[in-house]
This record gives sequence, structure tokens and C-alpha cells, in this order.
Amino acid sequence: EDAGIGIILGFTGPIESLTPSMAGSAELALKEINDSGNFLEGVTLVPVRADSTCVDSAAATAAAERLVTTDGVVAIMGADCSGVTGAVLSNVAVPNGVPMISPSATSPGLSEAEDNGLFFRTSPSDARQGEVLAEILNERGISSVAVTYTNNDYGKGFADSFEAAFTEAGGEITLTASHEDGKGDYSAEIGALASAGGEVLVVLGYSDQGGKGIIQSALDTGAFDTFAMGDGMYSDALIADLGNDLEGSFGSVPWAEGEGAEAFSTLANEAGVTAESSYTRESYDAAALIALAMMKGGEASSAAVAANVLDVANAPGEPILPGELGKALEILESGGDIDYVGATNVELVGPGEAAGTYRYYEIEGGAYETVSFK
Amino acid sequence: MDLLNGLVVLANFVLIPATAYGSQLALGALGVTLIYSILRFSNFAHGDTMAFGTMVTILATWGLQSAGIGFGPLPTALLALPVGIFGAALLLLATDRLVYRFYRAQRVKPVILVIVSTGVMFIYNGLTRFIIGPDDQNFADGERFVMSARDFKALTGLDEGLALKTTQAITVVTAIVVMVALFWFLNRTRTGKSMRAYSDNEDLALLSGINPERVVRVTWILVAALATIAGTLYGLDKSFKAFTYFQLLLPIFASAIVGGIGSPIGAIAGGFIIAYSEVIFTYAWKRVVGYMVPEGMEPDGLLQLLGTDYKFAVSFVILVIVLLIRPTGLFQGKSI
Amino acid sequence: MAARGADPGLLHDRAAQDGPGGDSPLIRIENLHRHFGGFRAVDGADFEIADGTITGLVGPNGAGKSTLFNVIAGALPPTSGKVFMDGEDITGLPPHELFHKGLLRTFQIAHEFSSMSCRENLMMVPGQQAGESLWNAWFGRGRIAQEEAALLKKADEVLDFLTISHLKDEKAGNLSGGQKKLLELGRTMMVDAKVVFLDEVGAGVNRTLLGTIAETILRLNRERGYTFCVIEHDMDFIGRICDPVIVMAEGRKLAQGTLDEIKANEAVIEAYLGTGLKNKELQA
Amino acid sequence: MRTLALFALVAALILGTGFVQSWNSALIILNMGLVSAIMALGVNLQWGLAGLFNVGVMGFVAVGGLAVVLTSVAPVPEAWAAGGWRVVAALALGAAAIALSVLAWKRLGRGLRAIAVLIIAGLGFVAYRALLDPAVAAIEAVNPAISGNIGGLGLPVLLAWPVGGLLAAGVAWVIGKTALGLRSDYLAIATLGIAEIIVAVMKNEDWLARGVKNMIGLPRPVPYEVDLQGDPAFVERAASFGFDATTASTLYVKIGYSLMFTAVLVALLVLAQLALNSPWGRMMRAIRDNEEAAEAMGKDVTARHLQVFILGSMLCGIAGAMMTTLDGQLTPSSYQPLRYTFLIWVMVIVGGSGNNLGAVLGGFLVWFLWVQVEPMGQWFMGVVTAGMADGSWLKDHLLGSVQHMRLLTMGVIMLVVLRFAPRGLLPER
Amino acid sequence: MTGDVAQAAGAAPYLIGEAMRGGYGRGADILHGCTIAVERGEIAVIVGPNGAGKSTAMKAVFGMLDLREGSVRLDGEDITALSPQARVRKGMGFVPQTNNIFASMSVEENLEMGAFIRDDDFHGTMEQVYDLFPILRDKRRQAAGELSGGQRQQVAVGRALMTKPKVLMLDEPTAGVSPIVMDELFDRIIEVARTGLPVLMVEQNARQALEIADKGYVLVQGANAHTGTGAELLADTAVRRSFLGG
Ligand SMILES: Nc1ncnc2c1ncn2[C@@H]1O[C@H](COP(=O)(O)OP(=O)(O)OP(=O)(O)O)[C@@H](O)[C@H]1O
Ligand SMILES: Nc1ncnc2c1ncn2[C@@H]1O[C@H](COP(=O)(O)OP(=O)(O)OP(=O)(O)O)[C@@H](O)[C@H]1O
Ligand SMILES: CC(C)C[C@H](N)C(=O)O
Ligand SMILES: [Mg+2]
Ligand SMILES: [Mg+2]
Repeated sequence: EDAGIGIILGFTGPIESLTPSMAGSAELALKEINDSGNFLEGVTLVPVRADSTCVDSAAATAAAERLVTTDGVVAIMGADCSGVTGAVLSNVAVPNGVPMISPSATSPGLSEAEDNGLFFRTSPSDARQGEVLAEILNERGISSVAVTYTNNDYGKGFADSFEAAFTEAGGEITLTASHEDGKGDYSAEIGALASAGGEVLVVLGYSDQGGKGIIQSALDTGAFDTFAMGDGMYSDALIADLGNDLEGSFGSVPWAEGEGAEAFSTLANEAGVTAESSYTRESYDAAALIALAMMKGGEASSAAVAANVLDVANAPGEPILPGELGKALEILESGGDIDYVGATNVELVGPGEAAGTYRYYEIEGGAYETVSFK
Repeated sequence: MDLLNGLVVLANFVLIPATAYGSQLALGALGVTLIYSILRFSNFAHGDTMAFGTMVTILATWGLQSAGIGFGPLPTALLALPVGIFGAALLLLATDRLVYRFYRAQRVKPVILVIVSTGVMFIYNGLTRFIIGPDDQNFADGERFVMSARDFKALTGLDEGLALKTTQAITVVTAIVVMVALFWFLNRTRTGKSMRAYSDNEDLALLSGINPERVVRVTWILVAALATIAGTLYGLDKSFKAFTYFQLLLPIFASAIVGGIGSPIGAIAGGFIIAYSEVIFTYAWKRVVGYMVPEGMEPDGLLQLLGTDYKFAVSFVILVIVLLIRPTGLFQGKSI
Repeated sequence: MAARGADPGLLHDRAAQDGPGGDSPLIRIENLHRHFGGFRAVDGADFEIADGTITGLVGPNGAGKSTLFNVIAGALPPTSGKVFMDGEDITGLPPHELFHKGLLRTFQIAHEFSSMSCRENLMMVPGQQAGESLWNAWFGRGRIAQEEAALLKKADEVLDFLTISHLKDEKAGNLSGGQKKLLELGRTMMVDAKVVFLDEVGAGVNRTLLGTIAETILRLNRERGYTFCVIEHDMDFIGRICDPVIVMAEGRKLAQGTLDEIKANEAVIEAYLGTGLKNKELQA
Repeated sequence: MRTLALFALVAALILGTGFVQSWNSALIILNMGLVSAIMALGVNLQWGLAGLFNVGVMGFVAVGGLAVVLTSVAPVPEAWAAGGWRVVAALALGAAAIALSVLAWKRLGRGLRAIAVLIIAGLGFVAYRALLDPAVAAIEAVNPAISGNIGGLGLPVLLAWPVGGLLAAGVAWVIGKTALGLRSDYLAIATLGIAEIIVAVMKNEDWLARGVKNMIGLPRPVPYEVDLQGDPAFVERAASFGFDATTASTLYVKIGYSLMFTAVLVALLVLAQLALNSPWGRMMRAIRDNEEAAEAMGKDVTARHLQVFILGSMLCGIAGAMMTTLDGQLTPSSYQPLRYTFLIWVMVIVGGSGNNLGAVLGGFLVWFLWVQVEPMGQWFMGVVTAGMADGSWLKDHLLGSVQHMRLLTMGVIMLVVLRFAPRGLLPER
Repeated sequence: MTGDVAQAAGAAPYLIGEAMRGGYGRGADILHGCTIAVERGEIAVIVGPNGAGKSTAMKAVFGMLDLREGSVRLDGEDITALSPQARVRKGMGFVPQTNNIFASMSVEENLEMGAFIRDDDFHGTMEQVYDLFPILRDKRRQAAGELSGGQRQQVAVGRALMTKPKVLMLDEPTAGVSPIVMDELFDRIIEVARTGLPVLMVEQNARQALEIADKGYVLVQGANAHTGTGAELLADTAVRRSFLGG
């Protein structure tokens, strides 16, 4: 018997370049579960993709509705962008009692959403990362920065919390300027930011979107040469494209101390999925959590997922890394307890969102070097 | 010295980027304007035509690169341009044959062609993504800078740097050359004039012995060339991503229209107006003014008229104001 | 003019009340200029159109006649100068206001409403139709129905008169060149006008029909007191209905008088009439 | 006849969705179809009837959405205390400055007025910013993660629909006053730009409706599904019809929306039809055909354009408010011209411009396609690749990009429809 | 049909649209088997009430309308199936009644477009046109759309003359032109016809036109009502009264 898992991501639209790897990672987890042969008696998990478009709430709602009512999925891995996630949650998931685990909707506002216990996310709310980034800057003794963020709920929320934390600690923000993704030209933003000045430029955007454009433009004009970056900027492609110029720049990214992330990378690379892209780890974890929660509940049902996600995600129990899903299933089968660590050191707190440990990295010799974990 | 520094800052952050961006918009706008003036509709598929032409160019560039062929300090993509243009021309001619020709024969209202072009846009959109995918593609090679900020500082001993990218230089030069060539072609050559005649009065063109199908074919080929050149230069300067090209459509249309749609000079002027208004109104003048005024009078504030959040809005406000003063654009465009 | 609009009866007698006014100027033009760039299309025109007359306006191609009409009718703003109607300054008033003051015009190049039927082309003309307010369109259907019935009757009369009643449901865009001009004229017959400006009604109209049109203009003038100003190149037509005739050349008035006086005027012959076979024949 | 057949076809498509997929999906399509139909009706009023090329539909839809927040959300007292009134004062000041400039422009002589207007506008702008900026900062500092805005009036959400219409009408009045003199494509780009400006304001003025941080969980005019599911009486009734509580509750809510939306659409459609077939409609068509002649025939073209522009925009505003109510959230960044302007235009043109029923039909049909092309595209790709060897490079590549079939399919269907009905499915007369 | 001049002359006419039946699009027939023809060196004039189908007949001869019946022959060759452009290349020149200029192009460019199919130097012809219509020389840089009604008409005729056609078709060339220009125009048309170029024209200034016509057709409701020499028609009182305005 098949159990459908909806994978709702923006396959077309502004983040269409991120989503294939995200979906690939999630499907990787499901495949691992299926291949282990230890999942619920004769149940196979079947991923069903749907397009959230990232921006069109109505289309996303319709797609989700189709997943739930037509394809009969029991849980949803998604959605990606916070806006459509909110729409799918309140219009489809809650009314139908279908749980959602979003890998990437990071808007702080979602913590307050009316979710009836059905909404989880494997990425931390941006409220926390802002503080982390401010702390890093303080450590480095940087007291004056210019900030640019991608103009969406993620970027804006992130910038708000960063600004609050940084000025609290006595830092000065010379200018906060948003940038729109997908609009290749950022001369105006760079002009304003350069004129405002600051020791470093804090970039809270996406590595394959405006964020990259901004950095490139800043480097080309010589406006800034050191950048402090948020999670959206973490990607190997960025280093590959901009090379040595990024030397000495640094940033934060939700990450786990330990082998979880590396395990995932190896796994993903073997399967031919790009691991080093935004939110791939979170996607893997989201899908894994859905499956594990079903196992724990003993049935492939929505209720089982909703009831058990927190349980399998958090201590106590045996820590589980990517690649060890089979083992986890066995433990659960035998009535044992697990603590899913996954690729991002999953720890779901509060209303069911990642607590968020962050890696503070610096770019040295053309690679990300860990400085510390926060 | 300080005055010089101030000027350099201005050039580096306002003049050069805005000029380059303006030329990029202008090149796109030329294509839009050409279709509008001759085939009489606003072609929404133009952004995706640019993306398609660029994609073919990129594939050809990769081919050349893997064969070890380069173009010295210039990007190899320039060598691959003809292939891209050829590909785009094939696509456009095929589209015309399958789609637009029918509506031309029916003499439908322009707005229907606009909507049809939206359909075509969806198809190109998918086509490009099928072939090269939705991701960023970097295909620039050769010398990146004519002059980098660091070199400039070392060379002049000024505090401020001035950077000029190869692609920026190429873009500006190309835009001007293409504009002049197009203007000459339309106003001086027989084919060009026959194209204008066709656009003015189709029936009468027929009565003068002008072959409409030929006019249409030439137009599409020119459009393919313009779109591919514009798209490739843009991709070289930034990077190639199908989605960005779609997003470019809006400022491109704005440029074409504010300059007076149907007019090549207008397209260029429009491109610059849009680009400059985006940069100037959201620029923080603090640093420039700081250099310009006597010691001790440097401004505290940023001297920024509007946040960059509104850069797009600003350019549209300018556009509306220009149109209110000159209702058919700066250079007397047409209206249907 | 309260009851303008749904006035039944094509040619009822208004003359009884107003009477064709003698020589008082209905339209007065003072030193009117209209320049296009450096080109002076109308260059200091000065003349009067007396109430109750049918004034002919002739002149070589490009003399500025149509431009003058456009300025008087509010379609083009003047560069300088003034236009008066009944002593009131109407310079630069928008055409729709002039319409309501009783000033109507036709266009040299027919301006039909191409996707509407001929009948609709006429029915839309009268101003102040109750049905033209949205409120009535929604909530005053009864009144509209009555009004429409009257309009329809009148429109059909006009179409009949213009010999195109078989085309009443044809789209105006599909009419022949001459038929469009007829329709254009027909519009001025839908309402009670004070003064009507006709720009080359005759061009492209069959001469037999033009005779009938001349008849109508005369009747409208006599029986309803319409004042006309007529641009036309057909001297037969001008001769049949116009007194006086004003000749324009290079944006100015060149001469004024009866047609015979005009025809005798050397300057007019040189600029406009010529001495070709046609006029020799006409004079004979 | 044709009208009936085509509407029957659309009904069949939606019912088919119900049978093949699920009734929930069918109702979702129906509801957004109803909303789309209203938008299309608005555009048709402007374009089909008056020839106004409004490509700023998105802006009016967005304004309608904003109205929902400003009407129905509870006010945030802290924010009002922090700076709400100062913002109102600043806005009043700004409006006064603009009014004064316009007045100066009209009253003063040629030489003076440019300078006077510049001075008034400049001073006004500085004063406005001086008053506004600190107030905004204060408001936005109030609990930024969940509010940071002034909230709304806390009125019933249904009231937001007419309010959305009025707000959009107000915006349309301003735009119309400035830009309606422009011709065809120039008007188009101006409205397109103004719509972008409206959305930019909604995205960046966080004090208004949280900007890009979105407003979620907006009030609803229908009960919540979970409440229904928790109501034993409802569960029992559902069971008596043979439904489980979840399905019954979701259907119940959606049908609730459908009924309300249908009522609005029918009312608006009746009004639109009455208007179209009256002397008013005839006058509008005359104006569309030839403005110069209409003006010479005593029709005040400018005033009529303004009137119909406002009316059409109002419909878009109402529909925008309805849509936001249906979504339960306001997400300014989702206002994209492709979706909210051009798709609406596609509806009007495919349906048949100049024909109200055509626009409505187009609204339903195109919306249905927009939603259903995704599975269609997937299905088509499945068929194409079925014959290929498993694991072949091409097959993987094609399957990998199956999502891009969505827009491609949309394009193909649009072209096919327009090919066989170049003037729309239900052409004007 | 009495007095058919072509028949009388014994040879096949240079250009003939014979027994044409047709209409616009899928609409009703406008032409009901009408025939018009013109000989070398001859002026043929078509008159008739408004909406009789005169312009339609001209368009049909020029191939801008699909014929449902009948044929068009040029110099003995059947050209019924040719496209309008192809007919231009065969030497036919046409001035339509409406929309007969390129409004956005300058006067000179309008004339150049008239010479589009010519490969020789056309400046001589252009000078001739300017001599014929001196006002056009003054306005040659102005956009034709900005001209007065009569000036446009001159541009339109000038454009057709530029083609150096083998047969010239004019649809109301004198509509809206002043008497002096009309006389010039008729003179010129006679002159042109004398050189052997057949001229086929529609005229509402029918009396003047018939005076110079070698052959006249009266068209009523898409069919030939009267045919004869210009003088014959002018002398026919029935024709005069119903079609020539007395
Ligand atoms: N928009 C314009 N721009 C430039 N010149 C113009 C414009 N409109 C008219 N003219 C010029 O003004 C002059 C007067 O034109 P107008 O149409 O008034 O002549 P007219 O007396 O009506 O001639 P006709 O008898 O041929 O109709 C012409 O020489 C024409 O070229
Ligand atoms: N494009 C068209 N579509 C449909 N019907 C048309 C079209 N053009 C003309 N007609 C119709 O064909 C008939 C003949 O028109 P045509 O233009 O041939 O008349 P004409 O003899 O040239 O008249 P005129 O002297 O007024 O120019 C008219 O009744 C007219 O309504
Ligand atoms: C994938 C990302 C675009 C999602 C983003 N973090 C958001 O919350 O919208
Ligand atoms: Mg004139
Ligand atoms: Mg005709």
C-alpha cells in the first residue's frame, strides 16, 4: 500500500533554482526509508510533487488542495516560501488536518500562526539568527555595518532582528537597504550602501539571487570587500563563482556540530543531489521526520505524524544521523526511542520549529572554515 | 584632490553603473520598439526571446571553450553570438509561421497579439528551462576589468577607486553602434523604408509592391539579433538566469515607451532615463557631497532622497511625469 | 435649448420662434492664429458668420480651412486669437461643451463609430439622454425605453432621408466612402443645432444625392433657422446654397462676397479657381 | 447558444474536477474562478467597453487586499499610542501639500508657477518626512515579529469588500485624473508603473500592514473548519449525509464562500449587462470607436473615461478584497504583474473582450487551466517519456524538468484557443 | 448591353474585370456580375451612386477581394489568382479611395515607396510629380499625415504615378481637391492616357470626368446599368438626372 507525501515547493518562479535540490533531498530521505525495508508493514512512501510557485498563494493553495483531496497525501513536506506556506497552512492543512513540515519558511510570524498543532519547520525562525549574527560581529570587534536584505518576509524579519540585536550591543548601522530578488541590476543599492559606508556589508539574501548580485556588484566597484552573510548566502556555488574575492568574509548558517551535515553531504553526493545548496539539509530532515513520526505512531496517517514529530525529533533517545534512517526505523519498531539529529541537528522547540544551532564560518583559502558553533 | 575624489565616487557608483545598465535596457528596448513599430504589438515574449538567444550563445560558448578557442581579453561569448542569433532567428521565424501569421491575416486588434505573445512567452519560458534549466549560468571569461578599483587607486594615488568592467564598456559601445545602425537602416535603406511603410499602412504597402512576408521576416531576424546581443551582454555582465530575463521585461518596456515607442533614439534615451532615475534618486549623496564641500561642513545625514526600496517606483514616477509632459514619449513615438 | 435631443419630427418649424436672424453675427473670429511648429496654418483669420446664413468657405488645398474649423469647434487650441458665439467668448472650450451650446461639426475625413450600426451611430448623438446616466441605466429602464423609441424613430427618418435605410443595421465601418459622409451629415440632423460646420460634405458624394443634401441644408436653414458654414470645392454646390462666400488662402481671408463676386476676383481665380476647362464651362 | 454551450463546458470541467479529483479541488477552482470573473469583468468594462488599456489591475487588486486588513483586523492600541495619529497627520499634510501644489499650478501665472510648485512640493515633502519618519519608526518598533503595524478597524470582514471597492475607486480617481489623457500603450505603461508603486508601498510601509512580513490569519466570514469538526451537531449532520467530519467541514466552508461570491458576481454581472445594453453602453462604445467624433457629438470623453476607469477598478478592488478574504492572508510580494494583471487580461481576451459574459467565461476557463495545467503537463510528459528507455539521459532530463510543463502547457492551450477563436470565445456581438 | 466600346474596337481590352461577382469576407455579394474594362490609351470612368460597388469593383480588379465568379485579365493574361503585390509587379498602379497615403512617412518617402518596385533612377519621375503638384515640393519633408485633405489626395496620386504603371487605377482622385488642382489633374490624366497608358477611374465629379472619358460605366447595385462613351452618357438625360446631378 502506498502513502503519499506531498512535496510542495516553488518549482517555477523566483526560487526555481533552489527547489530541485530541495525536492531531491526530501525524496532521498523517503527513498532511504523505503529501501531500508523496515518501514510500516508493506507501506511505501510515495513523494508527490506540486508547485507552490513561491509567490502565488492562490495557485499554491489549489495545488495543495489537489495533493490532499485528490492524491490523498497524508503529510506535506513544504511549503518553501513563508507567504505561500501560511496560505497552504490555513487554507488546506488545518481544515483537512494534514500536518506540514516546512524546510525553509523562516518568517518569525509563522510561530504565531493558528496551526492546530499541525505546522512544524526544520529551519529556525529568523528571530534567532539575527542575534547570532550580531554576536559574531561583536566578537570580531566590528561596530559599524551597512545591511542589505532580500525584500521578503525572510529578509525583512531577519534584518529586523539583526538590527535590534546589533544596536542593542552598541553597534551602528549606517544604512539598511532592501533588494529585490531576480532583478539582475543592483547599482542603485550598492551606490547607496557604499556611500553610507561601514566596515563590512551584511548580506541577508540568497546566494543565487539578489544576494550574489549585490556581492558581485560591491566587489566590482570596490564598495566593500568583506561581507557578513546570513544562511541564505551559504553555498559552494558562491565561492566557485566569486573565488578569492570572498576571502575573509564570514557568516552564519543553521548547522549542527557533528557529523550530521557531512553525513548528509556524502549521502546526497552519492545520490547525485546537490547538497551544498540552501535548505537541502532541512528538506531531508523534514521528509525524514514525517516518516519517522509515522513509524512511531504505527500508521501512515496524518494524525500519527502530527502527534509524533516532536517526539522523534527531540531527546531522549538514540541520536540518528542521515543515512541511519533504517536503523531508526528498527529502533522504533522495537518500541525504542530515537532523537533525530539529521543533517541540521534537529531540535524542535516551542510550537514545533528548529531551535537553531548555527555555524559561524569564515572563508579561507576558498573554502568554508568553521570558526565556532553558536 | 578632494574634488577629484568626489568626482571619482560619483563616476564609480552613479555614472558608470547607470550608463551600463541604461545601455542594457536600451538594447532590449530597441527590440521591443522594432516589433512595436513594424508588427504593431507589444511583444511580451521579448524577455524570453532574449533568454533563448542567450542560451544558445552560452551553449555555443561552452562548445568553443571546450575546443580551446578563446577571444583574447574579450569574452568568448562574443564569438558565439552569431550562433545565438541564428538560433533565436530560427525560433522567431518558426513562431511567426505557426502563430503570428495567422493573426496577421485575420487583422486582429493589437491587444490580441499582445495576449498571444503572452502565450508564446509561456512556451519560450518552458523551452529555455527544459534545455538549460532554471539555474544561474556563468559563462563570462576573458579579462573582467578594463580597470579595476584597486588598479585605479594604485595608478592615480586617489583615495577612491574607479572600476570599469570590460562588459560595461562593450555594452555601451554596442548599444550606440546598434542604435545608429538601426536608425540608418530604417530611415535610409530601401528595405528599412519598406518596413516603415508596411507598419504605417499595410494595404497601401501591398499596393506599392512591398512583399509583406519579407518585411516580417526581416523584422524578426533583426529582432533576433537585437535580443540575442542584448541578452548575451546582460548575461556576461551579471549572469544568466532565465527568470531574470523575464523580470527585465518591465524596465525594458518602460524604457521603450518613455522614449517614444517606435523610435530607436527614444529606446536608448528611455533606457538611460530609467537607469539613471533608479540610481540618482536613491543614491546617498553623503560621500560625494562630503568631498565637495569645505572641511568641517560634511553632512551628517545620508542625503538620500528615497530608500532603495522605491528605486523601481521612482523610475516609474519619472516615467509617468515624462508622459504627462510629452504624452507620446520623449521622441514622439506612435500610438495605435 | 431644453428639449434638445429626443425631439420627434425631422423638420419641425423653429423658424416661427427665432426667425432667420438678419445680419447679427452668430460666430465672430478675431485675429485667429494656429501654428504647427513654424508653419502658420491659420494666420490671422478675421471674419463673421451672420446668424441665419449659409456661409461658404472655400480656398486652395492647405489654405487652413479645416484647421480653422478644428479651432472653432474646440478640437485644436488656437495659438492666439478669439472666437465668439452670440457674443460669448467660446475660445478653447472643449467640443462637447460647444455641442451643448448648439455648435455642431462634421469631419472632412469621416469619423464614423465603426463597430456600431448606422442606426446606433445616429441614436447616440442627442445629448442629455436620460439613459446616458448609469443610474437610469440601472434603475430607470422605463424612461429609457420611451426615450429610445423616440430616438429610433428619428434615426430611421434620417437614414431614410439619406437613402441608406437598408444599411441601418450594418456596421458603419463597412460603409462605402460616400455613405460614411452621409452618415456624418445625418448626425447633425439628429438634434436642433444653432450652427453647423460642414467640412466637405460633398467630397465623394454622388452629385444627385448632393443636390438633395443641398435642398436639406436650405430647408434646415429656412425652416429651423440653422446657421451653416460649409467648406466645399464644388462650385455648383456652393453656388446653389451659399451666400456669402468667404475665400481663404494661406491662413487668412482673401475675399468675401457672393459667388459671382468671388468668381470675378482675379486673386481668387489665380489662387483657387483657375481657368481650366471646367470653370470656363461653368461660367458659360 | 454558443454562450450556453461554453458555460456548460466550463461547468462540466469544474464538475469533472469534482468527480475525478475531489470536490474540494473543484470548489477551490470555482471560488477563485468567481473572483477572477469579477476581475475580468472589471477589465472588460474598461477595455472592452471604453478602450482603456489598464495594465495596472494588480494595483487595484492589491488595494482591495489592503482594505481587508484595514477594515477587519483588530486595531493595535500600542501602535496608535506610539505614533498612529502622527502618521495620519503626516498623510494629511502630504495630501494638503499636493493639493496646494495643484492649486498653485492652476492659479498662478506661467512664469511663477513652476517655481512656486517646486517650493511647495519640496517643503511639503520635507515636512511630511519629518513628521512621518519618526512616527513610522515608533510604530514599527512595537513588537516587530508579530505586529509593528497599526492594525485595522476591527469591523466585520464582509464590510471589507465594499471598502476594498471604494478604496480602489479612490486610487483610480487619482490615477485617472493624472494619467487618463494618455493614449493606449502609454496609458498602459503608466498604469503598470502605478500598480508597481502601489505594491512597492504595500511591501515597504510596514506600519500599514506589516509589509513583506505579511498579515496572516485574517478574520473570515465563514466558520473555521476545526470548529465545525469540533461541533457534535455538525459532525452528526455530516454523518447523516455520509460524509466524514473533515470532508464535510471543508466542503461546508468552501460552499459558503461559493455562495457569497456567486451572489456578488451575479449582482455585478446584472449591473454590467444593464449598463452595456443601455444608451450609456452605446455612448461608451462610441467613445471607444472614435473619441474625437464622440467629443464633437457632445460626449464628455474625459469624464466618461474617468467614470468607467473608476468603475472597472472598483470591481478589481472588490475582487481583490474577496480574494484576500478567501486566502485569509495578505502577502504583498505575491502581487506579481504576470499573475494579477496579465492573467486577467488573458481571461478577458480569451473570453471575448467587449462581451461581459465572455469575460466571465474567460475568468472561469483560464483560471481552471491555470490550476489544472500542472497535472496536465505532468501527464503529457509522462506520455512523451513513456516510450523512452528507463534511465536514458533524455528521459531523466525531461522528467526532471516536468514542472516547466506547467507554463508551457498554459501557453499551448492559450494559443490553440485563440487560434480557433481569434476574437475570443464569445466575441462582441 | 449596347454600345460596348471594347467590342466595337474588335480587340480584347488591355485590362478587364469580367462578370465579377464577389463580396467582403464571407458577407453577401456586393458585385453582381459587373464588367469593367479599359483599352490602351483610353480613359474609362466609373460613376454611380454611393455604395454601388465602384470601389469594390476596383479592389476586385486589383485582387484585394476574392472573386466568387468572373475573371480579371491583363493584356490577355488571366491574373484572377494573382496577389495584389504580384499585380503591382505586372504594372498595375492603384490609388484607393481611403487610407491612400503612408501617414507617418514624409511626402518624399511616400513617393519613394511608390517607386519601390522600380530599379532604375526614379528621381526624374519625382520631379515630374513635384511639377504637377508644386505644393508637395514645399512639403516634401513633412509627414503626409499632417497634410490637408486635398494635399493628401495629391500625394496619393503622386505615389501611384511614381510606379510608372502600365495601367493606372484611380478611386476618386479628385475628392476634396480644389478646382484648380482638379483641372490640372484631369489635364495630366489626359496627357498620361495619350502616352498609351490606360486609366481606369471612379469619379463623383462625374460630369468633368465623363467629359474627358473615352468610355463610361454607370454602376448600380454591383451591376452595370449603363455603358457608353463619355459623351453618350452625358447626353443621356436619364443618366444625367439620376447619377450626375441634373
Ligand atoms: N498637424 C499638423 N502639423 C503640421 N502641419 C499641419 C498639421 N495639420 C495641418 N497642417 C498644415 O496646415 C495647412 C492647412 O491645413 P488644412 O487641413 O486646414 O487645409 P484645408 O484648407 O482644409 O485644405 P483642404 O481643402 O485640402 O482640406 C496645410 O498646409 C497642412 O499641411
Ligand atoms: N470592408 C467592407 N466590408 C463589408 N462591406 C463593405 C465593405 N466595404 C464596403 N462595403 C459595402 O459594399 C457596398 C459597396 O461599397 P463600395 O465602397 O464599393 O461603394 P462605392 O460604390 O465605392 O461607393 P462610394 O461612392 O460611396 O465610394 C456598400 O454597401 C458597403 O456598405
Ligand atoms: C526558500 C526561501 C526562499 C524561503 C525563505 N526562507 C522564506 O521564508 O520565505
Ligand atoms: Mg480640409
Ligand atoms: Mg468608393
